[in-house]
Amino acid sequence: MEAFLDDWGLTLVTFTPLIGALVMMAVPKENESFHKMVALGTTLVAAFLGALLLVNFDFDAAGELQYVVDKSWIDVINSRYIVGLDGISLPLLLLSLGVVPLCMIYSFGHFPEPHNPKTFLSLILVLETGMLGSFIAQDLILFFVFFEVVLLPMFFLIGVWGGDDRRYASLKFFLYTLFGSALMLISFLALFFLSDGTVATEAAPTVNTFDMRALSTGATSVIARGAQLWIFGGMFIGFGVKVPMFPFHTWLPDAHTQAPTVGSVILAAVLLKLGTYGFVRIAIPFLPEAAAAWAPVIGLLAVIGIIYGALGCLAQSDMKRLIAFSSVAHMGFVMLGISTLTDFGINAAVFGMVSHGLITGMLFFVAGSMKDRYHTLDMTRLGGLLVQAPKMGWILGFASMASLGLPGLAGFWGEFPAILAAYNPAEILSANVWRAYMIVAALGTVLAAGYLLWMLQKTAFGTPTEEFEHDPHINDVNRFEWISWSPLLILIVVFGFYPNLIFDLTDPAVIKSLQVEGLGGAAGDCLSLAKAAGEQCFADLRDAVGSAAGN
Amino acid sequence: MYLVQFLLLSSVLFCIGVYGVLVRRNAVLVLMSIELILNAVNINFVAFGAYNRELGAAIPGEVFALFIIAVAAAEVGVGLAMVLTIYRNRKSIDIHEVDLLKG
Amino acid sequence: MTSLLAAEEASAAIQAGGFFLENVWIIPAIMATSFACILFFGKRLPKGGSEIGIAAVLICFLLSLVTAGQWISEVNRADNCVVAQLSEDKYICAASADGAGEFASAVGSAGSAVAAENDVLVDAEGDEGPAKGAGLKPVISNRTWWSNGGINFTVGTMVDGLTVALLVVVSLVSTLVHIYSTDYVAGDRRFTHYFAFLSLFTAAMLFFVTAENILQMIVGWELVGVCSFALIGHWWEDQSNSDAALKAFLTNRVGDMGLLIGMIILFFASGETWSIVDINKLAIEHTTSHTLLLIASLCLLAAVMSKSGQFFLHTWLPDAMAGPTPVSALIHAATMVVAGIYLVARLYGVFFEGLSIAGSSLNALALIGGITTLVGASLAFVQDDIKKVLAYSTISQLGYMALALGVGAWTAAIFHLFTHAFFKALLFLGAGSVSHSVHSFNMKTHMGGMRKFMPTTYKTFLIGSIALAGLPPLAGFWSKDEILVGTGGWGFFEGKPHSNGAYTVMLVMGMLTAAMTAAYMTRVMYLTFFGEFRGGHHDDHDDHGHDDAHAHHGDPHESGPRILWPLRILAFLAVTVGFLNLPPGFLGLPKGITERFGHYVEPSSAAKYFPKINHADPSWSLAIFSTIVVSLGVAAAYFYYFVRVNRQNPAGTELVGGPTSRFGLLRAGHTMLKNNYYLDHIYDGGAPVGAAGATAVGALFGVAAGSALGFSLDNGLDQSFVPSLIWGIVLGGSVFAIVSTALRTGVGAATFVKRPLAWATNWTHENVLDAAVDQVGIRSVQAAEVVYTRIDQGVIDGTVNAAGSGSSGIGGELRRMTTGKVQQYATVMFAGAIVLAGLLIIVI
Amino acid sequence: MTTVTLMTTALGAVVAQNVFFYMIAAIMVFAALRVVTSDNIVHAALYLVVVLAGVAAQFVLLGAEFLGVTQVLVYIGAVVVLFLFGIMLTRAKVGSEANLDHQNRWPAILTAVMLLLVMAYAVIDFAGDEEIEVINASPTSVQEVSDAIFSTYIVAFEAISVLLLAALIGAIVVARKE
Repeated sequence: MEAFLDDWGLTLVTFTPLIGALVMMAVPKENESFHKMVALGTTLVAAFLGALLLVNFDFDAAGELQYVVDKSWIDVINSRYIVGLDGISLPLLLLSLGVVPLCMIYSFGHFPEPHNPKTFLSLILVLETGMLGSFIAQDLILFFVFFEVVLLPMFFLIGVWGGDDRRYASLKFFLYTLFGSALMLISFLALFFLSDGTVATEAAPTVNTFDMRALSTGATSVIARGAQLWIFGGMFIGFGVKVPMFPFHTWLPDAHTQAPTVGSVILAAVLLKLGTYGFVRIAIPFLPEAAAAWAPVIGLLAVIGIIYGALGCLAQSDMKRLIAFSSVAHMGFVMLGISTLTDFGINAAVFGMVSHGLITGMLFFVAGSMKDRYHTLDMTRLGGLLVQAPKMGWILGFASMASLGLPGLAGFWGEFPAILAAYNPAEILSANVWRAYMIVAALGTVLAAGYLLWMLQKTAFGTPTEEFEHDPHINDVNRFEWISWSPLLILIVVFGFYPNLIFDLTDPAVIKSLQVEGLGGAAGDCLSLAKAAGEQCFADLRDAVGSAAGN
Repeated sequence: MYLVQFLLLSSVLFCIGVYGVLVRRNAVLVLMSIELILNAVNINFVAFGAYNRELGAAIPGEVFALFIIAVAAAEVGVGLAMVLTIYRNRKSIDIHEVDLLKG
Repeated sequence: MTSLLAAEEASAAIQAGGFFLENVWIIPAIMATSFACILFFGKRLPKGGSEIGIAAVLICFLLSLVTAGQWISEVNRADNCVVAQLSEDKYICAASADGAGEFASAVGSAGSAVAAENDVLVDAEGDEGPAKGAGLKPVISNRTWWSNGGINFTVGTMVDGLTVALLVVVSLVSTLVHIYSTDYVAGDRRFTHYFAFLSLFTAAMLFFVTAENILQMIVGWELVGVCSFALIGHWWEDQSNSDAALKAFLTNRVGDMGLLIGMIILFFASGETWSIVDINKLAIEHTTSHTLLLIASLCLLAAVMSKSGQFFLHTWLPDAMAGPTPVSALIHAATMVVAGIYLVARLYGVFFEGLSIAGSSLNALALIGGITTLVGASLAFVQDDIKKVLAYSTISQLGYMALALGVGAWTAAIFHLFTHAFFKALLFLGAGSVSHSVHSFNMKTHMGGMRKFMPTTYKTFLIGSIALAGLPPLAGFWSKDEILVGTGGWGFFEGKPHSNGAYTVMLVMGMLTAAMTAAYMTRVMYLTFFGEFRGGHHDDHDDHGHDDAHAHHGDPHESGPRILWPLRILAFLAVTVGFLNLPPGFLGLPKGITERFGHYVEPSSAAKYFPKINHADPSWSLAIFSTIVVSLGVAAAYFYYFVRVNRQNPAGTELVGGPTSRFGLLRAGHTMLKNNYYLDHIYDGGAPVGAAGATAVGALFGVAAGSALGFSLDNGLDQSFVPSLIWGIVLGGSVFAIVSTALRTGVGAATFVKRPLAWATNWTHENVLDAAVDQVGIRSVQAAEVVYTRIDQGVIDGTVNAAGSGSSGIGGELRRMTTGKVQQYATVMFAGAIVLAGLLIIVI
Repeated sequence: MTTVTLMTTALGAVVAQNVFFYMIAAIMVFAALRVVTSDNIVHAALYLVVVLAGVAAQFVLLGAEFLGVTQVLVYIGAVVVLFLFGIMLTRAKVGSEANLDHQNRWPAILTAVMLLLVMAYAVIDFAGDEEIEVINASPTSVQEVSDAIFSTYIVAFEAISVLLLAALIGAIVVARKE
């Protein structure tokens, strides 16, 4: 069993949804209950496999890749089918595996127009494969393929099942992300050609390689500084669009506002994490030197995003749009954590990803359910949710509190350690700059309380407006909603009380990812030198590796 | 002979094909331009195959070229069928008038 | 080398222990469980869950008493302890030394064992027999909570005298409030939720006071805040109530910003530890950089200001009166607002060193406290709402506590917190009892002459008032007197300033406040209980609103037993708790009776986490003088209300043709007070007023903080005077600027929520960023289209016109971009591919 | 002696091959240009034949004789005929026509030229002086090709078969009158 899981576990878990989608394609769409059953069943099987992976995961070696499969795939370009799971991937993988079945269940109760469960559900299954694959891929081309697989189903989910302005939103989402991925692909190719796999300390069969294990252990240390900066820049835009970081975020409010509820939830819970995951897994471990050079920009954009997103929220009258803007702010905290280039900050970022996934997903669920009942999310027309649907009102309040970073709930552990980490960034960065960022980010927490409570007051408090006062459709949380929401609610509390559930997993992996060990020494150590010395350290490393490779 | 000769020829054909695709109004002519592009690709395949003959690449190069010819045939078949249908419905095969994608 | 130590100045500390001290987590856990049980099962129970809450809080109270008992016995053990040193920082109680003989045998048996084992020598020789006594280290028990960067951070509990005192206060007041509430909110539609949140509120506060590290304190701090949010906004159907709740939460959130930053600075300044003991220890040992301590304590001060309602972040506190009265009692007496004071007391090492409290004559904490106490007292004069008087009174008394902490009178501050909890809870619950009867909080329109209708309430309220006013021998007198003594200012007059410094200004402020407190409480007494009843014909239930499930009309009546018994208990305590900390040497009482509170609560400096504080000598002259001052305050108000107003019109509330109508200056002052020094206008007023006000007050505060620092630094404690001064000004100014900006953008008050900043951002989003993106698309296609569409003349017109249209047109523009022409798409696509390919070539 | 002869023969062959290559290439480029510029749709189809034939010749030059033959059979024999059918069925004029192109072809020309520049740069940069050894190697035999198709590439081959079948059915379905 364990041997089987070692070899096939990850592959199975990733492609199970795809198999489900194929099965569904073979059956005519009139047979709705069959489709629902297959879709839910498939995701549950995948989730079960995920649970098996979790149980068999060696927690003492969370820093190492586990369940590694390394098979030849596209030999011509040395791209291999490499998958693996470590402490950074595992929480995100489980998050995806958990959120999708909940979305399925939820959608059974609220099917968006124009109905058609067959296509809708199979698109979600394809989407799931893409998301899962992105988190386990250990080969850049494989990663890129999965990364792009995500795009198309989402495009259709928004473009077909979305709101009034769905075409604009979906096209914007699609083109924006595609633009980013194109630059990302160029960076990947540049990495392939410029790096030297033979100097890596791990898995280095050839000079040119897409193997992420090799690239994150020194294969890139031969690349000239200038080229590193360019490559990082490409990835920065590619991942930054997905995150989304401040100037690249404009697709997000539109996509979220127009997407069907389930789409919004998946978008918020998982898709945005692909961007930050890319930073944590690829951009920084591969190119620590360039990361150090880019970090002030990342940090600046992150704090701008925090404040900007918060202020954007305050100006909204549409609830869903408000929550979308709050995502910009929250991902700002995640990016701030990442920009410190310390294990502290990156751990915080990974926690922030998970907690943001849970909490914002929850908020979108509630917003979607409110839309189903009120047929509007215009906050000037809403009010008194607590009177008409008290349970939903309390859940909204709970999720808002979690979102504003209340200690004891999951949101705090993403937000606070990120601020904490900003006080003390990696030595190579200027502490003063990050301390300034820290103060601005702390201000962001105040604003977060402002807009979320304001939203709560507008929608949940007070008495119902005349328009909806006697509306019989406004009922409390129904069965589907309970089933799909309660796991999220429970997890928000559990992670809030005992954050070590995640920190314990991510910490070894993050520490390892920052200790980039090349031939001439640990590149990660260069990060813990002062600026000039650090840069010199990278240069020395490059020379050492270069001469060693020459021999 | 140099490899680059063939590659350049292929590039030229490819670009001409692209130009045709971009500029022709008649759908049949667009399909022809696509044929140019496909043939350019085929030249590449075979040239690279011949270049890497030592590595045993000649056979795969040709096999893929063959496959592409087959695919091209299929593409022309379906493409012309669509053109015919459009023509039947609209009495025109001017691509400029086919703008169902308009937002 | 072992040394035997005098009880007074123990220089060694032994580890305390005991089941309840080590397992104190049970207490908050019980309340948290109670919260969950009430939330999930409360509605199905016959009494709506209140029985769970009361049972839980009673158990907590009993456990707190047990814990306190255990702590006291540990202190006693330490007092009678002969200390043996095991290692550098580890001592044990080698023997209990109640008598020389016992001691000798102890040395012979236990001591020798230790001596043999650890190579220690017990020096048992001495002229006065063996010296004895030791400090006590707090009981800490913890386990891993989270790990990051390879470091494990713990969660756990820390128990010392301070914790125990707070445990008792919180659980006792909470118990009484629970019982009181069963009557007060009976029949409320959210009865169950109310009790659930009471439980959570208590749990959060208990968690906060038992916190082992500052991170836990942050957690508890915020949880307390959110519970108060839920309870203040209990009747959220009314916009004004939810506004008040939002204001409370947001104002606190502003302070929390300071808390986060301050705590983070402490964390790093102390070498990455959260532990309270370690942070204090490092601060006291001067291992931590003084500059960082200064900044951290100023940041934390901002948090204290918001949480404990210190001037100028106090404005949420009166608004928080929108909540049910028992909640107000809980907030003001035991939970929410004392959290700030507790924070300072807990991290006293940081504040003591950071603000250089010892040896100076002015510092930010004392100054803020002093200003607050005056501001609060002056504002209490002009309120018509009885609860608001009490709210401002709380602000004023909290100012007292902050002042006490600021001048180094730590025990006095905590003792005042302790006594104040009882009499302020008493006053609030009394006010609630009155309003329960007249269905209003307005003293001028609905009260008067209540003495006749509610004798028990009257008597207890009177006791509370006297205690608050600080007349001997009630509780308030003792604690207030200690604070006044602790300023050391009286000693200055006597020519012997005590060595914490001579805070003469603080003494004057405190004295003024004492007089004012006495006067406004006299006013409240008159307006509520004397004169003629002014209610009755009013039937409008204005702000009492929801309390009255069983609304009685007609004459007011005395409340039921579930309301009166808590009042009686609290009245008893308000009379007696003052005796817990009699000044040393009072009436020649033996040492075992005086200063018990301080002895058991104040940590020993030998435990190394508490600074060495010099205690001021009690002074009979000061006590007599302050009593005279208080009496004068009472007398003045008595003359005004009981004599002149009553003579003019028994049903009147103010003197017609009184001073405020005769003197313009007084009238202006009155108006200013009525408007809360215009602070609220600054926070949520219009832009020009707000900006000007924010700048002015920010500058004021900056200068005040800066000069305060200047004073304290002037005493040669720190060389980097100028940078610190600048830091002070910058921090003060920026804190205020941020505060006011955040409040103005954030506070739910309908006036200023979505104003300039947010709108500007949104405008930027839609018209700059979003538009830029759209424009890139539009322009690139336009370039192609200018050529392409010459055939279709119609399209060209549209494109040109569309360029400058507003945000609503953007969607349309992008739609125009999507012409549907396949070849246009293809052109753009190829162009993009070329660019990307070119880039790739260049990069590689 | 023999070696010298061999060498000269080889040299001559290389020269001849180059000459052929450039001649055919020139013809192909010219014909291809006419395909995309001709204003007579039937002429365009006929020019396409020239290009395709040129491609077949290049294949032969590269030693892929079987492929060259297939090219002629499939393309010239089938595809072009199909095109002509298409032209007739859509009743395009057989003579010249003014509106076959957009009037404004500059963006397209620009795109194509830029594309050519980028590709040419990349190609020259990559394979500036790599030679193809055609002389000493014998042309690939049909047997080798078929062996490869039916062993290594059998899956792809089957997929192509299915694709062709699907295209066949699809074409019928799409073009069928209701």
